[in-house]
Amino acid sequence: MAGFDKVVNTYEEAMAGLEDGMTVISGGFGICGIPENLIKEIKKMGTKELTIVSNNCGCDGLGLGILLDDRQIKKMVSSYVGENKLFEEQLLSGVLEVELTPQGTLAEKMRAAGAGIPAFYTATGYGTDIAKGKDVREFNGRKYILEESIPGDFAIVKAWKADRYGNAIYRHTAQNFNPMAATAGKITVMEVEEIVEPGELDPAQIHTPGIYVDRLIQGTFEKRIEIRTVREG
Amino acid sequence: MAGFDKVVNTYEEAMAGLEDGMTVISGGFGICGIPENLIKEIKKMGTKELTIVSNNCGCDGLGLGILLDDRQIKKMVSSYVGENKLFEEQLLSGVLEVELTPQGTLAEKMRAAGAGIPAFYTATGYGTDIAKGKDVREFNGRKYILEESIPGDFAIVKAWKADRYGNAIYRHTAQNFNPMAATAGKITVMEVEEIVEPGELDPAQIHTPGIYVDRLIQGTFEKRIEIRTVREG
Amino acid sequence: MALSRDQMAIRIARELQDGYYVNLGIGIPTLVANHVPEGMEVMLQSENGLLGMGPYPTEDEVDADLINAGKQTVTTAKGASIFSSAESFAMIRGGHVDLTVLGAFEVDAQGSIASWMIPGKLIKGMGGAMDLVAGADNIIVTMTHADKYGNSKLLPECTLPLTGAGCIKQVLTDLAYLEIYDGKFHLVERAPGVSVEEIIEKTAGELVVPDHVPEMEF
Amino acid sequence: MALSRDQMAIRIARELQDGYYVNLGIGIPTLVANHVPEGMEVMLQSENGLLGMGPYPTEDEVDADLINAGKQTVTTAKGASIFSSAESFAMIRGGHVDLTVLGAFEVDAQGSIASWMIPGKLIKGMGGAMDLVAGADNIIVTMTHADKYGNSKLLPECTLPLTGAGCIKQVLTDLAYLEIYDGKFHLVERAPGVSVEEIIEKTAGELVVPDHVPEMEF
Repeated sequence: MAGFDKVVNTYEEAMAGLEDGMTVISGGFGICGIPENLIKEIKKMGTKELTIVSNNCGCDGLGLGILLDDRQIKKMVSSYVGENKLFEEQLLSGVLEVELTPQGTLAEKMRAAGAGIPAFYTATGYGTDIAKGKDVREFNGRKYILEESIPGDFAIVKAWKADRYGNAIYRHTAQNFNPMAATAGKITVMEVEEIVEPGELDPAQIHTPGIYVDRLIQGTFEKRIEIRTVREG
Repeated sequence: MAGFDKVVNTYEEAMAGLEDGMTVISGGFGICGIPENLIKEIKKMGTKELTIVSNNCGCDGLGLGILLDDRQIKKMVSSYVGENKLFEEQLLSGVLEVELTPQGTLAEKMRAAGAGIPAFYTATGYGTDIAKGKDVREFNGRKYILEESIPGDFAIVKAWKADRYGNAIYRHTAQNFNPMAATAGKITVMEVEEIVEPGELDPAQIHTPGIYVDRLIQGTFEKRIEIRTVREG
Repeated sequence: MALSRDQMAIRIARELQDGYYVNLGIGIPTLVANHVPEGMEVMLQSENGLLGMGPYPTEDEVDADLINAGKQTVTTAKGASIFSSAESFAMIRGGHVDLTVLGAFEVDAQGSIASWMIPGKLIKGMGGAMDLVAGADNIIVTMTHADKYGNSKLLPECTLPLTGAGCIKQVLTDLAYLEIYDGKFHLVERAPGVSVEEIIEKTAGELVVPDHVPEMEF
Repeated sequence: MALSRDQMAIRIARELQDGYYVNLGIGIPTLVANHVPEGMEVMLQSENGLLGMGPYPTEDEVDADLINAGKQTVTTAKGASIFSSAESFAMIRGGHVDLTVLGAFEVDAQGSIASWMIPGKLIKGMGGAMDLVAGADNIIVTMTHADKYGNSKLLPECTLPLTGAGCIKQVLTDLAYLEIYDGKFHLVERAPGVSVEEIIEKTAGELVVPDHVPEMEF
């Protein structure tokens, strides 16, 4: 690697340095736009005691759900985790800890981590269990709670195309949490469907500027569909 | 206007409802990407006692600077105001009030206003005059100050192209403060170089979704250059 | 007679206005999209990052990268925009969505809502519901008036963990359309053939009943 | 002899590393871009929303919509990206820029910097300077060691309104390269032919001088 070329050639290189007990921020919504192969690599590495920050925990046999088999996850920070039997078992048996976080607050916590904002006020969750132990403050007659950012040791994201410098674009709603996750890792690893040369993407149309990306790898993706709904053609 | 068609045909319609004493958030950096014609309309309307939130105050004869002639501005919230003689005079004579705000904090205050975040912590300005009277709080051993969002009665922005629904894209660095300003107005007025039909812009490449835009008008722009620097061809 | 699910959706659709940006929750709220009045345009916001949700795709159009907040495959409508989750919730939290329709387990006379968790059962998470109820000014909650045992879901105070406190002003049940203010439920309309007495009986929270309660017409 | 402006830029350029994202302030910092070592790539961040700033345009290329933070017309380099001011300062505040180089009026032994305001003269504003010094970990301040009257600009405590408190660790003046830690200036290098005595004399803040102070080579 020289200059701004972020490309690595193996998934081993992509996830090198991930250690037991680290916090990993992941992009994806449900199993849409998830870094499938980076997650598989974490499974292969067998890293344990991970805190995973991701809107969901995948589903059986795909996405973050596969890290449950060998009990690699100590704690999930998510807004919705209801798609996984093993998850339920580990939660009820106390093997797994879950910090439920409203979806918009979760997205903003990731953004804040990347943007050097340690905390922000939001009305979301005020007066609910989520607010327990959190600072409450009134602005213009309304009450808000203080939410802190969530920085990660690693961030793992999935984009559609990126140039070798890591300037990336996402495809359709596979964007979701990926742009914020990309900013929130000490080391951000991005996998994409296609790597192009710098200059091929329009500078004004980049979703994630390469400055946030440390390692870039091209992969192939299963892209399973969670709920296939169709209408008559 | 029916459905999502935001197009108005005159600048009178575009700025209708602006009243003395209101707060106006404006896009633009220097005189790049400023809503030239919306500002001219405010001058024509003669609205007074305005609070203007904008990174700069234009320059002599262009941009927000033209609102100084008839003392239409009561207060400027800006990060840099050093391009205007009349500005200096009015500031020194006490006609004009200025709230200097660090550039990144200003951008984030606009974004926060649009995003329902009443306040956020930032390290920017801690230990300086900017921090006076503001809450200080420590996170992970570092001190931060609490900055509040700035919502506007009106937001005036300039984009390159927008469809009739107000979905807009910006050209080069004329983007600057415009996307955040667009989210921060009770009424957001956007002027553009070209209005296209819905469906012509790629949904994944929209900079400002139409939900933020209340009125849209097509105009022609002087686009003066503040500092023309060139190299040998 | 109690409203059918479709009738509930039809009644809610009457609250739509031309040019509304609308977020529809899962279940009955989703059905509202089928009943947008003729000549009216609304745009559907899906909180995973899509404004301008179109119908389900045909078999040929199915794309794993284009889903809605319910994780179903969808399409984009003309004039749609796609963005990040942070931008999507900036829209929601910032109050830019004109109408939010969502289901609930319970609503109380203070306008608090419980919709995401039943202790003892598995906790699945609140998803975007807490953001939606905190961010929107105009929310319609839709649910059955009472549970299958006949217990009222319109309570003096919610018994389940809250999704939001004091944020709900309108409820449509299978029996009635109600507004909430001044710490009370106010009966506005009743389902065709449903008596005011039945509504009173099935409303545990304080209920204000005007002299005349019009029947909904379908 | 005191360094020329270009020599100062050359000395700073030696702190660059291949693949650095760099924000250069107005004045001497801007000149650093002319001295990027052979075979090394750096990418310039301009805080108005451009990462990958290219050279000034030719007459034909001049575009009012493409300027830098100094409001000069510029071009984009290969692999550039353009974004909003909020995104730009997210980058800066979030510590993603590898090196920031900026000018100052004064720096003190606690690492505080004054660079934006001289009371009595007109207040022009801090622009992005407060964000830059708060956001970056790696900052080099560049300025003359003393003002034209010979008064030191490296002080026990800044006298002018601060841009940032306790955030500066490196200063390059026309006389010396210094580090700041433990509440003291530490002399690291001196300009060719400039004596340690002259530097001691012109440094008002506490200065630690090692036994050997190498001369810079050009």
